[in-house]
Formats: sequence, C-alpha cells, structure tokens
Amino acid sequence: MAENVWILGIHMTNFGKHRDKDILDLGSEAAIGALQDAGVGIKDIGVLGAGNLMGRGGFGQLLQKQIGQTGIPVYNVTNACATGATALRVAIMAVKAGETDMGLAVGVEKLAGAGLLSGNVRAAEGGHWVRDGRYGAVAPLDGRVGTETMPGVFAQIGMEYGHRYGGADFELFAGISEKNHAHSTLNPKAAYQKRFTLDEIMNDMMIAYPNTRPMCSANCDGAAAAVVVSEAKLRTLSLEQQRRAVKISASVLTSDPYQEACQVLPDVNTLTRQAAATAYEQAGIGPEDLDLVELHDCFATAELVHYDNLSLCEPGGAVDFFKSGAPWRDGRTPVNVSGGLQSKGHPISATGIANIWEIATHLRGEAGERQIADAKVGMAHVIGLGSACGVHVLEKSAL
Amino acid sequence: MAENVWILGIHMTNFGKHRDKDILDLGSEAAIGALQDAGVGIKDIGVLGAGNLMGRGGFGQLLQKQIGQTGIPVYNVTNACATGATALRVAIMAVKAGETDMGLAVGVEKLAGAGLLSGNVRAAEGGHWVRDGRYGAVAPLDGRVGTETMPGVFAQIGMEYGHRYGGADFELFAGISEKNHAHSTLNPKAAYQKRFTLDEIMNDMMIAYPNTRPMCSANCDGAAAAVVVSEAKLRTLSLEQQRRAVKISASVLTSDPYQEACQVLPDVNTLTRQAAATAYEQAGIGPEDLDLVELHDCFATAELVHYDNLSLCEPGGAVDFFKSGAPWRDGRTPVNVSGGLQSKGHPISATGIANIWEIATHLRGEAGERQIADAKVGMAHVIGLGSACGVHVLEKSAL
Amino acid sequence: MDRIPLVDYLVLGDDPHLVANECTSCGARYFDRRSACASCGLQDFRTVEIAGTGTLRSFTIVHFAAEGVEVPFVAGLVDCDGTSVRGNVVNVPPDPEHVTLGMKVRLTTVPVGTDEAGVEAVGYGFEPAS
Amino acid sequence: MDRIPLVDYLVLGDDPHLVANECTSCGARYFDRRSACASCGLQDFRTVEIAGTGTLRSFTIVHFAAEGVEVPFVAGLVDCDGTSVRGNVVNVPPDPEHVTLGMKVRLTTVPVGTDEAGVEAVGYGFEPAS
Ligand SMILES: [Zn+2]
Ligand SMILES: [Zn+2]
Repeated sequence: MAENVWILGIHMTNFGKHRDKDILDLGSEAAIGALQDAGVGIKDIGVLGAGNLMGRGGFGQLLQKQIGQTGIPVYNVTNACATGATALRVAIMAVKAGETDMGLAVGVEKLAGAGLLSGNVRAAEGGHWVRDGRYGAVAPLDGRVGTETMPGVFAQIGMEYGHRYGGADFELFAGISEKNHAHSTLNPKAAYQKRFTLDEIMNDMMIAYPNTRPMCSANCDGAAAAVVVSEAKLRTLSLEQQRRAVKISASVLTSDPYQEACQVLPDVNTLTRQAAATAYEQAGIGPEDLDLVELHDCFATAELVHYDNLSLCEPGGAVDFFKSGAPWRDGRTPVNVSGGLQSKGHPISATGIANIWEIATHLRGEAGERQIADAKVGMAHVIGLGSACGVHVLEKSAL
Repeated sequence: MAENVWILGIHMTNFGKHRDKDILDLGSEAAIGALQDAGVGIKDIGVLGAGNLMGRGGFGQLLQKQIGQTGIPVYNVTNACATGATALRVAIMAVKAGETDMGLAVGVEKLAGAGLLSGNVRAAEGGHWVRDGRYGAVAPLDGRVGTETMPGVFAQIGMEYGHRYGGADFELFAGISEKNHAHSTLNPKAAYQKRFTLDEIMNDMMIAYPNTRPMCSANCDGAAAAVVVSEAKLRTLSLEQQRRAVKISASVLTSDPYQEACQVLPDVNTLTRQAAATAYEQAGIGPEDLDLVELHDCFATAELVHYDNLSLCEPGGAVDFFKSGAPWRDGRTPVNVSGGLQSKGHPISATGIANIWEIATHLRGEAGERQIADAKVGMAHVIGLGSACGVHVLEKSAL
Repeated sequence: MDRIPLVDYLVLGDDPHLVANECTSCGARYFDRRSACASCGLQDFRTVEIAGTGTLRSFTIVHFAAEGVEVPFVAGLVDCDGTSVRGNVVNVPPDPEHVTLGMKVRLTTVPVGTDEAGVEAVGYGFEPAS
Repeated sequence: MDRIPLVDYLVLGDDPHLVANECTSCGARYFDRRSACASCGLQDFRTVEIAGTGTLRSFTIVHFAAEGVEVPFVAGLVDCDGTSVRGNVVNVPPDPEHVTLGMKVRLTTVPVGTDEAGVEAVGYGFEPAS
C-alpha cells in the first residue's frame, strides 16, 4: 500500500491579462509562491510536473532556468484542459512510487485575447479536391458536418442532457452562469468579478445556443503551482506546515471509455462518472460529505451535466438540483464558489491546479470573504476534451 | 521499497519513410505489436504513457480510438528527443506507485523529409526594430549569435570535449559514424543499411563542421511501444512470458543541473553523468558489466562525449576508448549495434523506446544476425535538449 | 458533371446514404478508418448502411465560428436507428422555435462547391422529416 | 545615426562590451532576464561587465542553416575570463585551418542592418586577437 500524499504548498497567480509577463514570469510566480507557501526551497523538490499547451514546448526545463536547475526529473505533460491536473498527478505518482518525497507541479497559459478556440484549421484547397485524413474529407468539416467549436460542442452536451431528462432550457443554463458570476464578486483573483442578471446573460451576444458570451469560459493568462509531499516526510516538518497541509484523499485520472456516440460528440460523462466513483472509493467518502466542489464549467451547459456525473444529485436530477439552490454558496453543495471558469477565467494548463488551490484555500480557512465556513472536504474536477478527466478529493489536515 | 518492474512486451516498427501511414497507423502498429509480444490485450493495460512531438496534440487519446478505449489514465508527455523514455517512465511510475500492474508506453513520429530542425523561427520584422524576449533581441539570433541548428550545437559539444582532452579531430568523429553505419547493415529495421568508408563520410556534404551528412541522425518515420508489468503480476503469467520478460534494473530521468556555461551551450554531460551514476547504483552493476549499449548518437560528435558520460571509459578517455575498437560490435563494449540514430533513424518520440527494444531483443536472444552473443545486461540512453536524459539498465530474465 | 462526396462515408447516387465500418465482433460502428475497434480491440470490419432517418438528440445554433464558416447554422446529433450521426440541420430556420429536441429528421445532400476541374463536392445534412 | 544593440546585453558606445546579470548571492551570470537564479534560487541580481577577450573553447562551421542565415559561418563558445559567451567568430576565413580550438579572440561589433527609421542594429562577434 503506497503512502498518502499531501499538498504542502500551493499558489495561484491572479487570473486576467498580464501584458508584461510571459509564461516564464507567470510560471515562476506560481512556482516560487507554492514553494514559499510550503516553506521549502527548490532544492527540496525531487520531481517537476509541468503543463503548458500553447507555448513552444519544453516548458518545465525553461521554468527550471528561472527558479533553479537542480537536475531533477522533469515531465512535460499535456492533456488539453486537464493538463494541470495531469502535471499534479505525475508529481503525486513519483512520490507514491517512492522516487522522491517532495514534488512540484506547475501549470501556466497565456490566452488573453486568444479568441475562439476552434478545432479545424485546415485551409480550403485551391485547384482540385483532395481527400484527406481518416474521413477522406475534401474540405474542412467544421461548419459543414456539425461544429468543432468548443462553445458548440459543449452546448450539445448540455442539450443532450436536456433531451434525455427534460427541463434544461435556455433560462436554466443562464441561471448557472448567473450563480457563478455572482460567486466571482468575492474572488479577488478572478479575471472578471462582475455580477450579471439573468436577463443580461440571456440577452448578451449568442455564441452557440444556448451559450451566450458570459456563459463561456474566459480566455485569460494565469498560472498555478503545488508542492506535494509524502506523509512520512510531512511528519518531520513543523507543526505549522502540518496544520496547513491538505490531504489528497483521492487523485484520479481517466480517459473516455468507448460509448456508442463518442465518435460524433465527445462523451464527457462516462469518464467523469468513473473518475468520481473511483475518487469517492479512494477517499472513503460520499458526495454528501463534500463541503464544496470546483467543477469544470467551461460552459454553463457543461456545469449541469457534471452535477449528475459527480453524483451531487440523483441520476437525471441535475435540473432539480440546480433549481433547489443547492450549488449556490449558501446551498447544500456549493459549486464553483471561485466564480468558475466563466468568471475566474480559464488559462488552460493552470486550471487543473487552480481549482485545487481554491479547495485547499477553503480547507485551510484562508478564503477570506468567500470562505465556506468550516469546510473540511472538497472536490476538484477538470476535463480536457479528447478526453481526460481529473478528480481530486482534498481533506483538511487532522495532523 | 517499491517493487520491480519488467518489460513484458515490446515492438518497434520499421524506421524509414511510411508515405501511406499516419502517426495513428504507426502508433497502432507499435502498440498492437507490443501487446501481442506481451501476450496480453488492451483491456489488461492500466495506464498509457504517450509521446509525440510534431502532431497536433492529444496523441494518447487518439491512439486509444485505434486500439481500444478502456477508460485508463493517459499521460501525453514531451521531453524533446527523450519523449519516448519519458512516456515509458510514466508507465513504470504508475506500476511502482501501485496504481496498476500493467502499463503501455508508445512513442511515434512522422519526420521523413522534415529537413533541418532549427530553433529560431522568428520572422525578421519589417519597418522598425522591436526588442523581443528575454534577451531583448531586435532580430533572430540564430546565425548572428552562434547557431541554434542541432548539427551545429552538437558539433560544438563534441569539439569542446576535444578542446578539453585533445585528440578528437574530424577523422575521429567520422570514424564513429563509420562504425554505426557498418553496424546498420545487420539491422533490417534501420532506415539506412548502407556501409560508408571513412573517406565517403568525410567527403560527403558538410552540415556543421565536423558533422557531415552521414554523421547526422536521419529524420524518418517510426514508432515503438512497450508493455511494462509489475513483478508480482509477472509471476502469475506463463513460463514463456516470464522467460521472455526483461527486467528493468534501473530507470532514471534527469534534467540538467546548473553549470556555468549551460546558458550558452546546452550541457548534455552533467545530466547524463548523473543519470548513469544513479542507474548503475539502482541496478547494482558497473559499466564493465554491460554487454551492449545503445546511446544517443544524434550526431557523431555526441557519441564521443557519451562514452565518457556513461563511464564506458576513464574520465577524459573517450578518444582512446574509440580508437581501441571497444565500441564496435566485436569490441569490449559494443555501442549502437542497431546502427544508431545516424543509420537506424531518429523519429524523435519513438527513439527513447526503440533503443530499449534493441537492448531487449539482444537480451532475449532474438536479434538475429546482429545478436550480441550471450548478452545479459544492457543500457539504453537518450537525451533531449532542454534538457532531459533517460537511462535504463535492462537485464535478461532469470525467472 | 462529376461529383465527389465530402467524406468517404457518404455514398452519392440515386439514393444518397451514409455507411460505416462495423466491427464484425462487437458491432461498434465507425465513420472513419480505424486500425482496430475502440470498443473491443479486434481488427475486422465490414461496411454497413446507416438508416437515413432519425431523431434529433441534441443540437446547438452556432453564431461564432472559424473564418469562412457561414453562421448561424445548426449543428446536430442525430440518432439514426441506434447509430449516432453528426451533421448540420438544414432547410429550416436556425432558431430554437424551429429546431427542437426530439424532432424527426432525414438525410439530405448539400452542395459544397466545385473545383477547377468542374468536380462538385457534395456533403450531407439532416432536414425536418415531418 | 541612431544605433540599437542586437541584444540587451550588448552595450554600444566608445568601448562596446557585454554585460550580464550576476546573482549577488552565488555569482552565477545570465545574459537574459531571469526570475530567479538557476543556480541558487535567489532573486537579487546586479549588472557586471564581461571581459572583452577570451579563448575559443569550442566552435563549429555551419554550412546548413535556416532560411536567411548566410553560410558558412563560424559559431563559437568563448571563455571570457571565466564567463562563457556564445558568438560568431568573425573576420577570419570560415575553415578549420584558420579557426582553431584554444585561439585567443576579442569582442568586436558587427552590423545587422538598418530599419526604415534609419536606426542601425549592431550585433557582436569575436575576432582573432593575436
Ligand atoms: Zn469491436
Ligand atoms: Zn545564485
């Protein structure tokens, strides 16, 4: 039985526009912040998991040149929007495998002003038709055979839930966004901290029905980093470090198992359900024990399906769950009290560590104005299309 | 103490030009080949480490759609030319951490006809000078402040060794290439299987003195994959599987520790020396125990320094080591009997698994015409600039 | 005039229809070429015809898309007798009053364009079937 | 005419020279901006001048390079009194008869070009010092 792994230190930069900072500035700020929060130095670290999608590669080693080149193994990882969680998992695995007793995971992205992230970039061919790729397509398929835009893909994912169970209309999805923007007003690190009325959200610019602009995750710049430590090592550290440490009760990464329709619409449900089920089992808790949840609301339509996927409600009961007020910060299971990706922002590779920072900050009782009182257990969920799903359950220290 | 991990199955595609195959065809061929070689199916696999540098991302999940979507965690990794070894390390760590008892690692690249891989692609700016990046450069530095081409960088790495210890002239470097091309004639999977004379090598097209064209690694297409298994699980499998399994006696990944000159010329020495030292310690063997070595001869000038870095010779003794004939296939420590990257080819992300395939094939006694008789212990070394170094020590099964 | 399908899995002619590669072992269907079956891992496939009518299981109305894509358009997911198909919903106003979950649709062809050699590329979509 | 250095660490004027950011704690030197010291992790730097003469510790003669780069040219690694510097070896024929390991070199400036505003960019190289 491999030993428990804890978060010793964690840091998130402000999310938003950082015009004068490159990915190394942001990554360094997060990494150095996490080390300081942990009360350790770079020479104490035995492994680096590094995540960055939009840069030119080799981010981990570039970061070392800014924070300390100590010869430790570096794993540059990518898993779309789950890249940060994947970097964290690698650091955790190295500790569990006994290869080191302390690891660092860093995720960073510069995305401000990136505009619409779309899948299909193949240029139309001049001259004559040429069959290309595994569909033998003679022209780009985006827009001709459905959509490859993220707002459109996730709109369909939400609408499919509505088709299956009913009750998920435009206003309901907009209400989810209303909640998250309301939550964001208490988060000084969020890219946007502005409350919107339901009307404002529904009458804003339509991106992909039913997702209007405020219902979409905000492209922005940011970084987050975490120091993880073995329980044996933690017990040798100061009482203050032990008190602030956060237990990783579950750490799970899944990919999407085959499902009939997954070739035409990414299935974000099955792999999330499996990740959550495994996480509850690893942590020995149930959804009713969660004091708060940060889930991957890349679009308002996505948040709805994950209430169900994470078993926060009965199967098929996500609409009722939302309507009951449960996921508001004063509800039964507060969801995305950070403001979620729609207002906090979504610097892709940072997201899967930033959501853990949010949970950890509440468990430590350091969340200031937006503190969920007496939070003891929380869950962080992230999903990257392709697909990869990361679920972590975190617990307040009882050391 | 985490348990031992073994290679249960391993496969390498032919290296060369695969005009009608995409990275998924090649990756599938390698993965399915490794599974068949292991005598298991995709449903037995609990983790996937996936490496591909030049594709559009998410290779691991794309591969699953070709060989089986089973929901297992996928880690897409990159570490320049050490990407394959990094994918393998992730699979090994997952097994060591007790997260699964069987893992798959796959590396693939399509590089045929890629031409020179150069670092600096910033376009010259029209109009007026603009300071850019952390050097405040107003124009691309490649060619103006030294070279960023790989043949040039590694030429300097070899020449620096010559400056420090003497004796490393053009002819000596060409001789290393002569050896590897001679070795390649016995390897049916090599991209090039042609013997060159020393004169032919020295009079071929000069790329970056002292590296002529045949002294440079060959861009080509290819893939390699390995199935790793815990020792406990292996002992439940058939006697035939146990007999053909190869023990991973050491598995090490390092990055480059700070050294005075590393900011101006990548230091491929220190991290390789550290990786090798750790590997010898993990495996409980010394360089004198190695029956064969596959090392990262991305250029003839690189092979020389790694004789020393891997302690195949006394410190400073690489020139004498080569002149003694030791690294030829009939010498004391055969190096790159596969033909090395200069003739076998270097499909980047495949390389760090393909070199392990070569060693494993000899340890199993299945290397045909190029078999190193009675091989019991071998070492595979790979390095990616940035830097990352992977060293594995493999041992013939005694089960 | 010569015609070429937008994708390999669209068969033109008198009765345009979609085809899929069906795993002979487990029955999983793929519109693209697969090295092995993502469901069961086996490597034997046969070509099967997909039903030309179905139910709209999900949709979105795309207002922002990549350059060159005409908006708004309706992207949908259609259940064709058990096989899920992705396609645009066409020949209907692109608004939530006219496009509704569960509506019946049928396959139709859509012109894509003509190349310099005079070959017309033809795609597909789904139109209301009621 | 206005002049601008090719890189921040080149100082033009009567006595052109290179400067580096030196870690005040461990003395490690960096030509680029660093968030913290790669050697010791601390974050305090001062500017120091680099010696203008040195020894050629390694070189290559590049015959194939990216588009727009003139070849052949000599890329070198120069030991300037303990600080390693990357730069081209200039004002010497680019062949192994004239460029040799251990040769003494000194810093010199090299024109890069002039922009539309008439500003000349100036780079640096090393030339034989004997
Ligand atoms: Zn099947
Ligand atoms: Zn320092």
